[in-house]
Amino acid sequence: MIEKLPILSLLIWLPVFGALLVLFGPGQKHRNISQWLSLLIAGATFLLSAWAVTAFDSSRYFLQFVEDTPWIESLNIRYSLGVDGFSLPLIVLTSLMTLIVVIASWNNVKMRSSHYLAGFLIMCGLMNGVFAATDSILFYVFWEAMLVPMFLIIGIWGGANRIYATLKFFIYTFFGSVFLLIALIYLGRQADSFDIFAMHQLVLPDLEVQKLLFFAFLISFAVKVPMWPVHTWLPDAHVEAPTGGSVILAAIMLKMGTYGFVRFMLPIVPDASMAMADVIIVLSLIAVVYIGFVALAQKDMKKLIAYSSIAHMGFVTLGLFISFSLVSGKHIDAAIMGIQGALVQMISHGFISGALFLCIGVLYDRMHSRDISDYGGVVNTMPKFAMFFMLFAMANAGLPGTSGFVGEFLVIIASLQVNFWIAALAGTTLIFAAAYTLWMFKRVMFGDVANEKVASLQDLRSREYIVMIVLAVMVLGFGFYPAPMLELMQPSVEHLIDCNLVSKLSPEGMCS
Amino acid sequence: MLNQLLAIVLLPLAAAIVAGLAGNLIGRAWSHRITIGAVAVSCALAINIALGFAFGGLQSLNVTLYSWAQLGGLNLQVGFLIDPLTSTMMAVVTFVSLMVHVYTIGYMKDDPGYSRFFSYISLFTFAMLTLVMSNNFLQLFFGWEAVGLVSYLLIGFWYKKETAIFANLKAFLVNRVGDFGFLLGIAGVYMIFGTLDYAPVFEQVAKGFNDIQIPISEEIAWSGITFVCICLFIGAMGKSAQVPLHVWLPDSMEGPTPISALIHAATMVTAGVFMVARMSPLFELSEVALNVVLVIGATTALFMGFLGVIQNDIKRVVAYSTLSQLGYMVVALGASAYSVAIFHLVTHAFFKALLFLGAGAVIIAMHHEQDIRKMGGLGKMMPWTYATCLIGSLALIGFPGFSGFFSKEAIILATGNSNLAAADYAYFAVLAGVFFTALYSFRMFFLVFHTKPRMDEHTKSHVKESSLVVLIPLILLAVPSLISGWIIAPNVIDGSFFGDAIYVSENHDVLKPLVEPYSSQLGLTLHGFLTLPFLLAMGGLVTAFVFTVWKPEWRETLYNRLSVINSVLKNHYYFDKIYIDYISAGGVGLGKRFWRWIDAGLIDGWIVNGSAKTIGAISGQVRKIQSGYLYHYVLVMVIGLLAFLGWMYWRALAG
Amino acid sequence: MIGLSDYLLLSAILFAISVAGIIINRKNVITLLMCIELMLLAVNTNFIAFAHFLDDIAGQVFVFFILTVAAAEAAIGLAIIVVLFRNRATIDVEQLNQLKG
Amino acid sequence: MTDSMNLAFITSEIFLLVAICVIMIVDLYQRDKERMLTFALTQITLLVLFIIDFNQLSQERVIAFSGHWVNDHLSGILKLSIYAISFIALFYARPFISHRNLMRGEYYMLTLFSILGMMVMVSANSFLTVYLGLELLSLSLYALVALQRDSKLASESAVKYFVMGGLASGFLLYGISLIYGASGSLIITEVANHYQETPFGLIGKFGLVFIVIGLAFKFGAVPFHMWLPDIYHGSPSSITAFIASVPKVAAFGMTVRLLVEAFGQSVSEWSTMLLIVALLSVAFGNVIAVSQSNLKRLLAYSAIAHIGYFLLGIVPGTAASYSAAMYYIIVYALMTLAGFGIVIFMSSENHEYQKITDLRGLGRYHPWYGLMFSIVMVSLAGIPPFIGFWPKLEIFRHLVINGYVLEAVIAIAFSVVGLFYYLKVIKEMFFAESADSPAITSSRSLKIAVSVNCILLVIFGLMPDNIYQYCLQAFQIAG
Repeated sequence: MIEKLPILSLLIWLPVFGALLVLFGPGQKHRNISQWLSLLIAGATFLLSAWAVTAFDSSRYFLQFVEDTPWIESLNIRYSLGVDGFSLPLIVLTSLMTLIVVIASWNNVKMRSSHYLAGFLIMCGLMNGVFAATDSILFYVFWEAMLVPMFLIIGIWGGANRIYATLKFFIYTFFGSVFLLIALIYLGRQADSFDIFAMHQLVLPDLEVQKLLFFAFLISFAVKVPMWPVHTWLPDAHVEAPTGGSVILAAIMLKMGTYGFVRFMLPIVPDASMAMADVIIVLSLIAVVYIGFVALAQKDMKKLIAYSSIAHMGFVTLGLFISFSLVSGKHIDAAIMGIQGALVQMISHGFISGALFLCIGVLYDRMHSRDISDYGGVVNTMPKFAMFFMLFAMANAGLPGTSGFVGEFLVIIASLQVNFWIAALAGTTLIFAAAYTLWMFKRVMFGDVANEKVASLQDLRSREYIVMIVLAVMVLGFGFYPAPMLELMQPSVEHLIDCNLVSKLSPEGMCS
Repeated sequence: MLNQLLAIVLLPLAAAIVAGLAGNLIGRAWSHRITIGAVAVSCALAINIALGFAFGGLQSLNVTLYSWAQLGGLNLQVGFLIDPLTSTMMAVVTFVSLMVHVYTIGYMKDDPGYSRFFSYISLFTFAMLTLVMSNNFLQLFFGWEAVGLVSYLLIGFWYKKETAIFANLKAFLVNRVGDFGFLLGIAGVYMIFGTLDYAPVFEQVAKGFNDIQIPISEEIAWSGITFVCICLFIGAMGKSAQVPLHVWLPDSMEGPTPISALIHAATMVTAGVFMVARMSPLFELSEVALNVVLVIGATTALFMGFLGVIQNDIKRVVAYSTLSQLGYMVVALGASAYSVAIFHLVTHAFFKALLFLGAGAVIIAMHHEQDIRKMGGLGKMMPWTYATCLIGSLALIGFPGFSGFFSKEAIILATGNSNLAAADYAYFAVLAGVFFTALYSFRMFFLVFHTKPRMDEHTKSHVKESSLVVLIPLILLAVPSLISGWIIAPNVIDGSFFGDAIYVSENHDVLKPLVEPYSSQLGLTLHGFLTLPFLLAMGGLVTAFVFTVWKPEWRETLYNRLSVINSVLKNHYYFDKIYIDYISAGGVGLGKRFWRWIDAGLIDGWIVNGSAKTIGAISGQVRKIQSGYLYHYVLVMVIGLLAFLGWMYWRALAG
Repeated sequence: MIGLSDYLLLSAILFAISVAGIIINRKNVITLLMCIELMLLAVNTNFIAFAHFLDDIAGQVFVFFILTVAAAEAAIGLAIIVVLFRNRATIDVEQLNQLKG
Repeated sequence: MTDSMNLAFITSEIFLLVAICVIMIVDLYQRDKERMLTFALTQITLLVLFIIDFNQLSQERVIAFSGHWVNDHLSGILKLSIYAISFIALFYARPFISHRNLMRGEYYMLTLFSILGMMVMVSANSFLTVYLGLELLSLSLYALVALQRDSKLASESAVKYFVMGGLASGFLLYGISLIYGASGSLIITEVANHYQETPFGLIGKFGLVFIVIGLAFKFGAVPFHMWLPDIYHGSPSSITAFIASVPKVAAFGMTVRLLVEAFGQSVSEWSTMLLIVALLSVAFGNVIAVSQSNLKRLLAYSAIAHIGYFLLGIVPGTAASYSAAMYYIIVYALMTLAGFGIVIFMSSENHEYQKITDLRGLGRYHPWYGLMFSIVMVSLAGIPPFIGFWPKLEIFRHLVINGYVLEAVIAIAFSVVGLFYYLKVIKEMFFAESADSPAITSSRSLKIAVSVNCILLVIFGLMPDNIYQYCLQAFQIAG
């Protein structure tokens, strides 16, 4: 019977309608009710997604749990959902992180907590929608709609400079996505259908047209990733957002950009992407090196982690775009390596950056400061917390045995097959990531107790424990045994390489 | 067999987890019982395996535990490769680790982080074992970084000490620089051989393969194998603290002494040496790489020896001697006398651990006073420590008959036989090194144990021989420092022990001439009294005696004579200054500028907020058109009207 | 013989005058009303001229409608001006700039 | 032409006229200050009209009264939307006017008269009928604006509206006269036929210019927009809400009649003018709105911008694009009605809170209405899944399809500017700290009306198809 369930629709609408329940239900007055309610909903969503993984047939590349009903006949827009190896892990990640955020903000958000939780539940649904949608306009609808709750979350529960940050966030990303809309309209016209996979089959004989589409995609997705030089919204948004906001932002929203690359850019305009691959590679390397330097100079913990996120996302774009020259050089294994590395990096960065923002949140709840200089010797008063923080810091530095290592390792190894300098510059992340993360860790955690505020710190509470342990298990688990995740993605990656990276300039050589 | 191996690796890990997470529950006593028990078991098993290889004719085996990742045709696995080389390392690691565990009971007696410490060193044992037992580069890299992590944790064990937490960050970062090269090396291996497992790689090497060119720029292209070897060796330079990546090792002495003995003398720092020996088939293919190895090793061996002479902190003296000895091992590698390098690694593990633990014992006795100028005359007060340290020092300077003698002699001879370009320089370096080794080690020895006591009365009255848990490890380490050479030497030199675990190409076989003399240890020992190295060592010893015991006041005059050299040495050749003041500070400064100018200034200030401001300004101006006067409104309308009429008229005329 | 174009020219001139009147006059709103009436007259001239030269009746009928509507418009206009005067005690066009920006 | 005089074709108009007279008389004999009965009758009239026209919707296109009158899907659907939107608008108006002694019969009379005018406009098939409908609408609107006798602003805006409106209808008439002269007929279909055979002469071209300008004025497109902000700002909010929403729909009908049906064969003659006007409106409207602090003025400038987008829909000159434009204008009317609903909502008994800063703390103290109003703003900004997005999508789609890609990009880029000031409003409602709760209306009916209106925006946003289907039918396109 459970096989009959429209699992993806449930993953989208259960949290959304649940959120309405939290918003206008009994919870409005009594915090406890709303908290338990949202915990229930988030938990159910996560279980659903977990079940979806078990039911997912990872031996096939094509879409599963497909739902397809007409939505807007007059525009030929369909409500069509489906997941493959690319999107399913991200959906699970989304549901899990939402659950974690709900737990982490337990009794933690004093002001209007029911609205806060509802906001995150709505986000969860919409983000699942982004990953599940296989109709491009449906995708766009979720993609845009998702901005609104985040806008409100940052704006209402954010820090001192929140209004500037949240306006910047919204307008920056909106500016990016309007070009996406034009591109989708054009493609929809060409394909007589807004179905993404129909677009994959499209023959685009004119390279110039492909390049225009490429740039339209690039602007919208690069802002989300974010890639240098359109990254400047991220540090502000992260710094001002409440803990939960930063977590979702870093863990999932950034992934949408790279997901867009995989879902739209690579398959639809492969020739333009190939022609432009060098540009993206250079931008990615700038993200690694330049942002590495910038992160070193940060005095604000959240800003530092935000910048490190940019650097780590650089590996995703790098891994995706080296695949072209590898495929043309017949290094198929290396190409798979690069793309797999990029995908793993997306997931693991979700866990790690989320965990780090939660750690900073733990400190912020107690000290109400994000300045590194206000801290020092926290390990003396919070040894258990220090253990987790150390683990995640090391994961951020890409230590083997943590999930942070897997993606970077694969991408670097693949990139040497392309060019020595790409590998060398990408490899500097070993030094940079360790430098900025551990230097921050040293200044915050080690040393003698800096001031009496630090001296009075309390160690982790039980709910914080739960969150930390879950994330630690994820980080270590995928560090020591990434094979399952890779197997989940393998068929889709191979299909991407076999069919979608082939030239779309002429009909021959296209396969379905 | 596999179960034994798993037990060897996982028992320490389990113990570490228990002691680390449940340390407060089970209490101090249980945390050290558990960890020691675990390490003892794995030590016994490891030695058993080693003996099996030595005498039982055990066959080397290569097992896969599980598949870490499957990428297209590439299968990244986790597994064990057990052969004589591995088993040697396993035995040494577990044995020294066990000694240190026991010793720690006494040394850390009243430290609040007692069980945490035990958890760390057990964890280290686990990491080191995964490193040496690995059968593929991935796992090797894992162990490589894991030991780095533990060393980071342990150097910063006293996290309140500003110097300690500076030292551990420094250690980690310098190691990361090495790992950067190491990772590129691994990538290169994949590029050439298309796999990351040892077996197929060595297979291809054995039956010949086509080397690829790695293009660096339009015209330059490097031979793939040389690239790989050099990159891997960069990693080794980081771990084994070779110049110029040696700067972290002296600072790492901020950690507790047992750590210095275990990690920064006996095991972790020798990982690089082990790795190169393990990769001998690759290195044999690249003369260039071997020359690089020789030069780096020789430089380290000699110049770090100089620094040993002027140190006054007892642990730093030993640390610099460690650096110098590592240099010796690397020289041996460069001369493709890999087995000798491992041989010296083993003996050095024993006597250097011994020296460190002895130094630790002294430090406890002196109430954590580490300055040798404030010691002296301890010989009578702590005879056991005195005896064991003497054995250690003699082994260190390679006094004939002691374990160090056999290994070091072999290194010197091998280097002499080598016909690589850099061999002569290396040969000179190692010879000169012998003199300085003797000099600094006995300078320390005399200043600590002989000469008149210089500590204050209070301390003096309390100095007494250390407790049993401290002494037993000293003695147990002293024994192999004495005799291990006699046992191991012949089978190592004639290659019967390592067998095909180490590959040496014909034209690099520098050990063949040594086989004959090494066949009789006694003869070699007696002959050892007549060789140049022995004279040099004695010279060093005598010099030390003169400047410490006989005429201490000469030291001052000498310092003043050599003030220039002295200042250079005092600043450790300015390495730290360059790294800290220029490179790292410069990096942070650069980051600040990037951030201020490009991120905040250009992108945010001008482009993002700038455009917003511009629109706001335009809007503020344009709204003034809406003056509120009817006739202006009408005027605008009429202008629009006329414009359109004119346009229409023009079009009508045009077409 | 006066041709169609002359009538058109005339109405164009009338039209221009009325528009100019609206723009130039800064004082009295009543004048604006008159200008609008004038504009309608210009239109009427057009219609009648065309109707005559096309000899088609519809144009002339249209003119009647315009005249009627103009009357109604004038009535409402004057009423509005009365309201304005009651509120502001002035009907100067220059004073009407409270709403702007 | 036998059924040419068949009154059946103007049932609804006749009914409305009768109803107006009845209501007028009934109103005379009312003591009730709240004019409950008048209100009820008015709304019932609208409902009845809705039913009548809904039943006639299916019938074929007929031209009656010797070609001066046409009934087709377009007129039917436009009328229906006019009734519906006016219905909501009157609900908004009620509490507002009752506090400002505007609660008089005239209010409803004039509203109904203007509705009658609009009905005539949308089903006019000759320049004469268009003109009559337009004047009937305009005159009643002038009067409505001036209805608040004791308000300086209202009277000023009335005068401005009157003068500019008169001027504009003068332009329109002048154009009509020229076209009449050039084509020799007042009947739109005949004009169309005439221009099918013979090309445009200079007189015809000039006439076209005047007509386009007259229409542009009605919509308030740059540079003929100057009246719009002042009128929206000055007139009583309830009337602004009416003026801003319903006549736009009627004006669309008029545009179709005048441009599409009369000059449909020669799109190229006028589409360029519309394109220029449209892009100017998009640019100016959005940019100037950024620096507005008064909510009504802000909505006025946003109206200019939206008109720009709407006109971009007419530019391509294909039936599909017209239906997109129609979709846009109807949806826009619904949204802007909700927008001014906010202003009415925020105005208490004696005082009107029009500054954006007056909204402070709304999200804090009245989260539900905060949510509702942010829905309105986001919908106006065109963020999916709210309804404002779909017509935009359609407009841009048709631009791209017909090769106006660059124009589409420019327009959409300015919509980013637009986003900024809509978000500014949300910012005031939710983010800005405020000590005390802002004053909001006490009337339940208004609260319900606002909520319903806003929820409609969401529902139609999730199910945009049904409205759009009607718009497609209006131009005989199968959905």
